[in-house]
Amino acid sequence: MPLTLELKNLVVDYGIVKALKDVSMTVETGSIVAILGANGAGKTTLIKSVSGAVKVASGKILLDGEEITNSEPYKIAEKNVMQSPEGRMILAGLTVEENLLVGAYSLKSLKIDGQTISKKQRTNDLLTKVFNYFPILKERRKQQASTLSGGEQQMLAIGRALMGDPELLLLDEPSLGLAPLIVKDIFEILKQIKKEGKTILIVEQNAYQTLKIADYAYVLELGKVKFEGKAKDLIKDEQLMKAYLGE
Amino acid sequence: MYIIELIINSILQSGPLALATFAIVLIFRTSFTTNFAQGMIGTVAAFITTYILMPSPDITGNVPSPTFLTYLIAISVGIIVSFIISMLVDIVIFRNSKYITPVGKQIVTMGIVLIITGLIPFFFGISDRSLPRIGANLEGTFIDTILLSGVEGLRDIGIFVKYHMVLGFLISFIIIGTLFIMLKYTRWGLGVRATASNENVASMMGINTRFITAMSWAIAGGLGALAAILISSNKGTFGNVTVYFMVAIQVQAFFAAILGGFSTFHGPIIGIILLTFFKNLFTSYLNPWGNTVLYLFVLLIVLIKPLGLFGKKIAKKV
Amino acid sequence: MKPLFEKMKHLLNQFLRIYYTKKLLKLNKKKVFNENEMTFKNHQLEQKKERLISKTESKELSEAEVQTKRQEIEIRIEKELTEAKQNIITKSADIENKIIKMKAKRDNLQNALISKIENDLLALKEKNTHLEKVISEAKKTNKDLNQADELIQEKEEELKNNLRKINIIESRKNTEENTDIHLSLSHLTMKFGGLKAVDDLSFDVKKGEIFGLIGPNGAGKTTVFNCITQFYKPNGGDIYYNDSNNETNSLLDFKVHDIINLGIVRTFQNVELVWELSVLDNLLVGAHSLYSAGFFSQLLHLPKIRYEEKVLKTRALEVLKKLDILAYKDALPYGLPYGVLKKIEFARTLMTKPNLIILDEPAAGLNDAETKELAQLIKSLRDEFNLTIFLVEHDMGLVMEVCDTICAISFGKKIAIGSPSEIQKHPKVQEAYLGGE
Amino acid sequence: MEKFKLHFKRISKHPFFGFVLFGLALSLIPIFNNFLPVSFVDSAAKTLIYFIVALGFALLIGYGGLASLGTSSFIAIGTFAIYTVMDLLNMPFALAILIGVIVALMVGVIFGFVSLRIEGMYLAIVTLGLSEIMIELFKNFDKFTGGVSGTTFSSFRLLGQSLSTNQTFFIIIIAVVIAMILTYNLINSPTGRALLAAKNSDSAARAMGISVIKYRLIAFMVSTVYAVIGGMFYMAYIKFSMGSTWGLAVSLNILAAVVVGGSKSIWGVFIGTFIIFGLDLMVFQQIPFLSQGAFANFSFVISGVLIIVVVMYYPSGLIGLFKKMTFKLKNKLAKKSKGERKS
Repeated sequence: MPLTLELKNLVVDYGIVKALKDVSMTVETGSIVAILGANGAGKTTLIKSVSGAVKVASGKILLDGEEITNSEPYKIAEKNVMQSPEGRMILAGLTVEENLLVGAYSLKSLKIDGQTISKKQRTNDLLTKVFNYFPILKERRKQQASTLSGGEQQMLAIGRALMGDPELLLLDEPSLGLAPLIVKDIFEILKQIKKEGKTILIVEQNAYQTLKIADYAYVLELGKVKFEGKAKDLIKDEQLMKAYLGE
Repeated sequence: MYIIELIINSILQSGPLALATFAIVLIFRTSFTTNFAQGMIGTVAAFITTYILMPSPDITGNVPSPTFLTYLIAISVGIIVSFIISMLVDIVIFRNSKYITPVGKQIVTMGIVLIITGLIPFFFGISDRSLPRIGANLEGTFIDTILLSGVEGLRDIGIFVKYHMVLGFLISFIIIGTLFIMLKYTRWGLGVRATASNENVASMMGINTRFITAMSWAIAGGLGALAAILISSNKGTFGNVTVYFMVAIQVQAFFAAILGGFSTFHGPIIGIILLTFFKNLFTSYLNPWGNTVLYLFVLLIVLIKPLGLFGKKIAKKV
Repeated sequence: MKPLFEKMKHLLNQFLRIYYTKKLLKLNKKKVFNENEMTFKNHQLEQKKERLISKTESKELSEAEVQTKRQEIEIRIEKELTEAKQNIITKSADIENKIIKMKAKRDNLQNALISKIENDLLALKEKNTHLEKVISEAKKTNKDLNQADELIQEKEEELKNNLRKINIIESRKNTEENTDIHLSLSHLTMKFGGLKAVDDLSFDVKKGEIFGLIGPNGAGKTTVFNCITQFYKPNGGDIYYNDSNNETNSLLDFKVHDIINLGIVRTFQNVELVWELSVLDNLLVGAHSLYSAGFFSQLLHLPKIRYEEKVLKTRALEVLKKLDILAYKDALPYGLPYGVLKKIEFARTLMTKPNLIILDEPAAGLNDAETKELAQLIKSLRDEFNLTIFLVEHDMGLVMEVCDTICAISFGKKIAIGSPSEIQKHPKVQEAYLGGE
Repeated sequence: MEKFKLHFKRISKHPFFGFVLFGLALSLIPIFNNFLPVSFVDSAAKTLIYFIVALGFALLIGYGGLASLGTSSFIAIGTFAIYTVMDLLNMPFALAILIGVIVALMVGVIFGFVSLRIEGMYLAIVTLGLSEIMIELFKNFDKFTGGVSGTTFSSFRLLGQSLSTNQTFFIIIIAVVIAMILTYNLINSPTGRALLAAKNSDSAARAMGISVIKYRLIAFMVSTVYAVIGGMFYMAYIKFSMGSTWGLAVSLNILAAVVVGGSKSIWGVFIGTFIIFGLDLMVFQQIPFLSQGAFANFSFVISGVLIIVVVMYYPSGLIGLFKKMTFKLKNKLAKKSKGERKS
């Protein structure tokens, strides 16, 4: 079942810096929501607080009305929320295939129409799916993940998140360090994932391309929501351009 | 011939030591610290085992052979107690201290060494205790026949090995083999390796890293216990279980881990085999400088290869 | 046998050359210390004068007597000051002499190195003409054969590599000749496993300018930064630097902790201060390389270390005052406002009177007002201390405002370099940032 | 008189004033001891000797952020060095110090350099190995160490004079005061700051021109020299040393003393040494029930528990806790007096 995510008055404190100051937002089921903003705006902190990797000082995070604020990251992952973290963070000592299997760690067997699909079956299906999306990973499946190039590592990180069969996919800068052509491919894949009825929360620097596939977007500045609105409207906004390139 | 005998005996001898080494690496990889209490927790297990086997120490030095079943029970109880103690260290101490550094963790394990040192005489008395050799009561069983024929076969070609050493090696070999297979092919193993590589990402991917870490401590405790029991029973002399008998073993295990490199699981195991071989070689020719030369030799290697013989450098961003 | 001997000799020369260079840098540091000493003496005697005058004023004397006493004191102080100055000047002259001697020693080796480089250059060039010939011949004769294609590719690859080597050597010469260049990156390459974080990057930073390095996240900016400060040893290319004596050094010859002796200091993205020490002591950590008192002097608290502490404390107070954070001098940094922490880190870099300051995202975590203040501060410090500033930054507002030259990179490669307005209009930069069509 | 008062006030503010006063107070122990039924001088002397060792160790762990398990080996080197030089070779004390320090520095450099080059955490492992080697060597070089049965020291001579127990005690007090002063100098010098900087952030320290390994090695060397000198005074006072007593437990107790008291404060280290060694020697060891049999190592348990509790909850040691408490108390009193004035 697809998930709705709600953030209410989120505050995150990093000791000396306040990374998020009273942020509220809603991510509707089956939509792509983009979070834009310059560096240091708190985008990554926001996504990390949803996945439980960062502890929230005050405020609430609700997943389908159920509070998940400050839950353990693995418990959030078990609720079908998967993340592709910033900077790829591939597991260096493991092979490509093992990295993907780590993504499938919390999968459980599934009952559909009285038929049980075993965990193994699901893992294999998802593996085929991910290899379909990213054929290069299939070629390199036995290779050490650290020997991959930057773009391949990014694909691995996204593929790994997809291996958890997420209903809510959290993507932190998926286009980071990727050649434009590959970025295009990745955004195509995101569209497909959305078609399957899944929800995506995406943090990006690559504003235009993101807004083109997103339904709704928030722009953060110094830990606060500066604008929000439909992606279609924002794409024409000149202020956005300024935010990125300075006066 | 002599050198072959030395090699074979060194490999046999390094079996139980490999258990201790593996335990150290397991904890280093999942908790990024070195557990100095490993040996002491193992010592507790050895004491418990002797206590179950012989409630009162035999002063004459005649160690009565227990039955196979009592031996098995005694060992199991010892291992389980160590398993629990070690797990509690992680759950009770490390999980409840927020800003603990790797050196802080080291210091805590040193504190545990002190506590156990103080408590052992309280529970087990002040005199040294003894563990009989394992396998002394296997006579007539299937394993016994195979082992005996093996040992005798080697003797026939002029290589002398000891029966109980072979048994100790086999037990260690089976356990380490199982652990390697588990690490490579089971869900738990994947969890451990993912946690060892990057704990944050592992937990994001749905791995309960706290459970993995606690289990690693527990398993390390159990391995240390088995190592202590096997090593003391291999000695076979009266009073082979003393408060500090595992310290030297632990030093060997640590140096093996440094020699092989902490970044892999197999490196330290090869390290302990090499170390045992050279230790036997040096101590028979260079006494009393044997150990000194050996450890200086390891340091020299580490000076040239700081990450150990099999260590891999993982470039990280500042 | 002979080439091996040559190689050994070259290595030995290399080692000695670096050793002497490091000694030279240490002597330079002493010069910096002497400058501080001067300020300290002034400051100390000023205080003494005031003390003496207030003492005479407290005594009940007539106006005229006070006046004469005052003059006496002034003359005395003046005398002491000239004495101190003379003292310091002799010391500086002494250092200057040592520098000249050390330089003579080093230059012999330097010349050997340069002649070797020249030889290498010639050999490379010769090889290239040869390669070109081979390639063109292969192209002519074996047009259709696959094998020849491979050969050509292989040779062309070699040619490219050689050209790069030639470029690197020539950029060294270029840096030597153009003393207005402060820092020159030449074909810098850095790989992490399969990941090319910096890919064949070259640019020059001129003396006295504020140079900005920009690029989207993951473009390799921080890696460039870490290569300059030697936290990473690059896989290829070289980095040249003209120090305050206009001597060209390859930064790759130095270790991380030697870099500050060349006059290069950096800041950190997440403010890395020593939280257990007061602000003033943190500044003294920044001045660590200026101390010359040995271990026993410190252990026994001998006059030498006491004097050095006094001199550098005066310097620290001066810097704190300049940055308007003198009020925090005895506070522990933990818990101070973020803007103040950034300033403390800035102040720490100024302790050694550096020539080049490298700032790693100075505006990260600052609000608009603080960022504006920072921009002013960077400019004024550049003018006042005659600095070159190299900064890596995400806040485009700040970059556009303060920088004279900006280099934009993406995937570790240079995509544009120029003035702020040029960069702003550059289509490739817009694409990299906004991901336009 | 007024002038004298002012002068005294200035002197009393000097950091060394406390140390000297402390030394004077300690020298009263032998005098008061005449009125007591049991002698505390021996216990006090031992505690003070361990205090010297602990001061060196505090620099290593509090400022360098490094742990070592070789402390007891270096104490042992000290005891045997003084025995060899003064008893066997009949040479003066100064030479014993020189030789002991040189031996310690040589051993320390080899083991310290290699382990610190890899990572700070390795120091504990490598020094544990060192202590194992040393115990074996002490056993085998019975000419200098007395082998398994240990060796006795005939008499401690200074400037050709043989000193009595009480005289030796005063010498130890002087050594303690000097050690405190030197430690104070060092932790307030560029070296102390460089160590803290490296402990806080390795990369920031290196960017400031601090050679991290150099300073860590210095900290380790200082701790070894303090241990060796402590060992010499141990031999001078106790007059007996046996290789096998200098094992892991002693090193761990020194560590406990420093960690428990507060590794960044000289007074903290003293409090720690007093709790771990002083109380045990002066109180527990005097009670037969606690000093024999199953309870003989009873104090180890206390040390161990204290280490864990302090690491978990009071990272700055008991001295930090005291400071916090007095601070709170002062605040409370201040508030109270304010309140009174208001009413």
